[in-house]
Amino acid sequence: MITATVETRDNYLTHEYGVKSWLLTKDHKRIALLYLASISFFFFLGGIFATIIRLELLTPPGDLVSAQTYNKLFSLHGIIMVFLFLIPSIPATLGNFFVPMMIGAKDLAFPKINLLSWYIYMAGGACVLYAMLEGGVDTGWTFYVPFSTSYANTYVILTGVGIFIAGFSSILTGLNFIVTIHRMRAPGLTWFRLPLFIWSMYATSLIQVLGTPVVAVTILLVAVERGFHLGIFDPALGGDPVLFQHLFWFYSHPAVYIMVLPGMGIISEVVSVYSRKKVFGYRFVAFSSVAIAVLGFLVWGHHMFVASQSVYASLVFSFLSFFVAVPSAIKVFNWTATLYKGSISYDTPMLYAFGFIGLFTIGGLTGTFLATLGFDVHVTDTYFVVAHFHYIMVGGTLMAYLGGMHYWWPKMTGRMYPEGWAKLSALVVFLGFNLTFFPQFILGYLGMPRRYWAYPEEFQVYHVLSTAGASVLAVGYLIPAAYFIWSLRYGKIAPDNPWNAPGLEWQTSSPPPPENFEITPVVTSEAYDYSILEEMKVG
Amino acid sequence: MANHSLALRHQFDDVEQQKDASTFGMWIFLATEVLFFGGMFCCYTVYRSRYPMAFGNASNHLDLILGAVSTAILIFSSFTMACGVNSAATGAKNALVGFLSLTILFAAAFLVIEMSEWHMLYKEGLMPGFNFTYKEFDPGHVQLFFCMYFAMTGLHASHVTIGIGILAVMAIRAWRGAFGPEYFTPIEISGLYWHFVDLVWIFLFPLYYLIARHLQG
Amino acid sequence: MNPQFQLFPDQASATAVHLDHLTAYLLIVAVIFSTLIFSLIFFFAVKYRRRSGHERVGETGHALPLEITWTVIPFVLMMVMFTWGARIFFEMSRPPDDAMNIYVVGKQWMWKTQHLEGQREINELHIPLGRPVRLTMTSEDVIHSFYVPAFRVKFDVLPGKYTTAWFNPTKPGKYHLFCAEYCGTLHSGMIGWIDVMEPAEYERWLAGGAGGESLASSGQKLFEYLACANCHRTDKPGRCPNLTGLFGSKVQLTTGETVTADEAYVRESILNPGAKVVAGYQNIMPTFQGQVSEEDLLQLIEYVKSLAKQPAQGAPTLGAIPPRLAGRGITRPPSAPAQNPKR
Amino acid sequence: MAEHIVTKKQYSYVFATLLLLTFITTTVGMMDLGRLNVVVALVIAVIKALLVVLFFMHIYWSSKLNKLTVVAGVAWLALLLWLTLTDVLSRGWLPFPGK
Repeated sequence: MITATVETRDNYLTHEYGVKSWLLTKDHKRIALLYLASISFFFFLGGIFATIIRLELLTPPGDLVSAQTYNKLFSLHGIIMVFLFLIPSIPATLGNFFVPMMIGAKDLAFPKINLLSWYIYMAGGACVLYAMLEGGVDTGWTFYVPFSTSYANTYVILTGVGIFIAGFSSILTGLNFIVTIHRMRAPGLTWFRLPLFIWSMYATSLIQVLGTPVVAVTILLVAVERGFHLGIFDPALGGDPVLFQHLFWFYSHPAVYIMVLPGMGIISEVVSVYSRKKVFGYRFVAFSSVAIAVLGFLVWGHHMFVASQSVYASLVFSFLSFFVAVPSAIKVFNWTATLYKGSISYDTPMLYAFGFIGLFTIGGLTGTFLATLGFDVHVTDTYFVVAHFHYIMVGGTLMAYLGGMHYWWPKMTGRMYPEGWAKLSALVVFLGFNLTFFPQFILGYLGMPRRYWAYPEEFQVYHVLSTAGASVLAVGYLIPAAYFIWSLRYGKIAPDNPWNAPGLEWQTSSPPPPENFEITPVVTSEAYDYSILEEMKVG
Repeated sequence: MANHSLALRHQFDDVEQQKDASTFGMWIFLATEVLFFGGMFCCYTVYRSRYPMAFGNASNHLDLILGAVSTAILIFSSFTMACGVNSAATGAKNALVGFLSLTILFAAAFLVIEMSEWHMLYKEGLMPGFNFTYKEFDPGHVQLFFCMYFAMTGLHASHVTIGIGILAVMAIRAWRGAFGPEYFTPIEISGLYWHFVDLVWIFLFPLYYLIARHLQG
Repeated sequence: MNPQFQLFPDQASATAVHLDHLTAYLLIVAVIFSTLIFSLIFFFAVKYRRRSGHERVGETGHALPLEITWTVIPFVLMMVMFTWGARIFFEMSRPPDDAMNIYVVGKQWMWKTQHLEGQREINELHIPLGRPVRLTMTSEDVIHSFYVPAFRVKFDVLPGKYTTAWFNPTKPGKYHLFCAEYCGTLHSGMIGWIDVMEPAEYERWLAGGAGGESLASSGQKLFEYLACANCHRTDKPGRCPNLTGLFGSKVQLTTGETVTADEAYVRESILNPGAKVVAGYQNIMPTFQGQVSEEDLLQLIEYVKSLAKQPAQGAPTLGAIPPRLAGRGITRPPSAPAQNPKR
Repeated sequence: MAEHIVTKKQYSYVFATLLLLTFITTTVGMMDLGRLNVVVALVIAVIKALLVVLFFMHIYWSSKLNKLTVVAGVAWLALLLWLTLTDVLSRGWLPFPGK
């Protein structure tokens, strides 16, 4: 093993200094950190909006903020969290950093485009921020017409342009990953030797590349319709608002998988490493990612069962929706089976993985509820849906993201995070999350519609629970933010392979050198082969 | 990059890998573009299937001959572009510059014709949002036809304009001798983009000018 | 009626009972699966916890039978969900033939309901117990959604078209009516009540309210006021089709197509007369877009409907509802040309 | 993989065919063939598109991966159209009036 200390080795952080060296960098690792800083900003911004929303909902009447302000808050919460946090979250940070490293490449295929995509993202984010400062937007993140085109009096076009621009950042990231995974793999690294994180990133990229343009053009049409008073979707002039919903959900349903598939990839890595076992049913898990990406495009109409879609179409979409549940179920079962006879340690990433599997199971099962035609009629557009997608996106994606951050933090920064605090925060996040969102399932079944600023009194009990949970959850997110920053300076120096993991990213120094590997690695075994590590130690 | 003919960027192992990656990347981008236009094609299809008569009446306000001529011009430009790629591959520098310039010329001619048609429609009161005075048959859905017409041809025209920019840069680089038989990937990729622009028009032409003409109410 | 704490919503329609059975099935499946997963994870995590750093791990398998099992069993259970859910959805989508009609117009931010007898309510709807109610709904501006949790009924209310929903109330009481599709600033204020009354009480309410004349006769007044009768003559062939017996029948168009004369067709023919011209007639009718409001349209439609029934019944009545007390309302003049609701 | 160089002569055959097809489709567009108008126009457009993609864009000589990318783009567009039309065209397929 290499014995030199971190300080003496050239790494990507110390290779160059100065603002310019960051803003003009073409190094995927540095770009990943640029993304990390920007999405963290948007996450906390969206989080502040969520906090105000929860405080408003503590009491039935609308007493904290005005109705208009409340509508802007939930719209911006949705827009920022979906388009500026969740969609870029794992792909643009951890994916950007580790896709090349895990396949033994020096960089992504198109480093300049990678940097460009960050600038595009920032431009999109700036548009949304500017619209927010000017007065915000109150259409909800779904921009349903004709409200968004003809009735809203807020900054719809500017926000739409922001999302349109940010969409291209997402497309370029996906494009870069697909080419990189196809063309840049290390010698010997065949498709079925790839880590499952790579498979999931590949599937995610497919959706980004093939889905995003449709929502981009849809939002463009909304902006044009609003700007020039056309009637593309507005029925008052001859258009059809349901067509907008089709186009919107063609992307925005698969977008859910853009958010959760990378999380699934992280969980596959983490579950394997901390039980020191190969992922059970590797091929099933790998193919299930691709299956989710493809099938995910066939089910969007389950958002429209009561939107005056034809009964026949609803029937087809409901039927197809159950097919996408199958690969998700396969993943959950295979992760569970991986634990069997493993050597399980309870490091923080593993705690997050346990949390993910549990919460994703609940989120997934309630997802099949929502695909069930009759049931959906009652709960669609209620808090049941709110709870369901927060279980997937916060309980799923965000838990995985935090798990992945802890797992790879030593590699990214060369420092360890404080294990005790990390375990505590994992627990706080898990408890806070459930307290926040579980009551919302009941609220939804009771009939509490979503996007309500004020509500009848009988719903208050659950809202109080939810707000209490949200405050716990907020603490749970602030703790890691604090200790991650703390660890940059005071954390223990991380060894190259603190978890004894077999992935290629762990076979180089922490933090990695600018070109990732001093010599291009040659792969001779399948992923998650722990016997190799044993031999290396002995030898 | 000191040596243009062997401009190998650090992340690649060899020129072949770099070239493959670039072409593949362009194809993925074009797949994205298909879906980008696809959203609008979807709108068109839905409305055309619902309001065939309105679309028929509206379609007769477009100038079929102008449409056919601009189609032919774009095909011309596609042809000269293809010849440009061939010249690049065979190292014929002057021919490459010539073909690229011709392509740009045809592209500009296409835009001129298109803009004159737009202007005509504007004067006839058939431009929703600016001047729409049509009152005859089913105005709401005729309006829809022209909304989609301007949206789709507009998006296409913006692609043509971007294409002219790209080709101009390529022509200048070619003139300075940046390309040769070993290295002309940028030309090839720009060619793919340009053919795609032609491809979109190959569908826009029949959809707007041809398939509804016979329907009149 | 308004308990401070509920675990389960009121169950006040036949569909609600059916849906709650499905919910029970879904919950059982969910509980079994999540319990299975959670207990396995917990059990494995404890049993196979790491005891030393150099532990040998057990065989890594890849067992095809296992994979097939946990693919097939959930799939079968989900197909049950699908079929069951589809059956209830069919039930929700098909109003019984004897349902009483109520018209609903949503606008920012209120619900306007109209009974055939002429009663008009805002954010309220009185209905008799035990009679299926069919709602024909439209919106004056943006998309709303008519949602009564106690009936488990919800359907979007769209501008420019008619959607329908129905329910059969089985318990008297007052139930919340919500707007479930975000519709702007006071979306959360678009709340109303459905008042399910004993039939006799409902009759009293119908008789006592300031309802006015029936919807169909308001429609007839409007029909005359707008001079529709000049062309759509009933006494002799006019320049436009005779509307007697039209509603519900098949209409041959100039294009050769055949359409059913339903609410949507009548609506379109008033607002956009040129779109579907009846065979044998010229496209000469002017549009009434901007001159009639959504409520006016519903009255006109109801009048056209009543013409369809006229030969048989002689008056626009509906099923078992007794004749209304005549002349208790004020004649409503046709509304002024509706203003364009757009900014 | 050696680069396949397509000659200008080959290109000009494709070019001539494209022009011919444009002429045919325009001529047919001026006639009234009923439903056949749509069929003819779209079939010709697809043929023209195939010519451009296969020869001008070299897909005929390209790797499987590039071919797959083209197919994916078209397939996803087909998905979008197919499932949207499933809603638009299916009113009345099941016995629910107006739904």
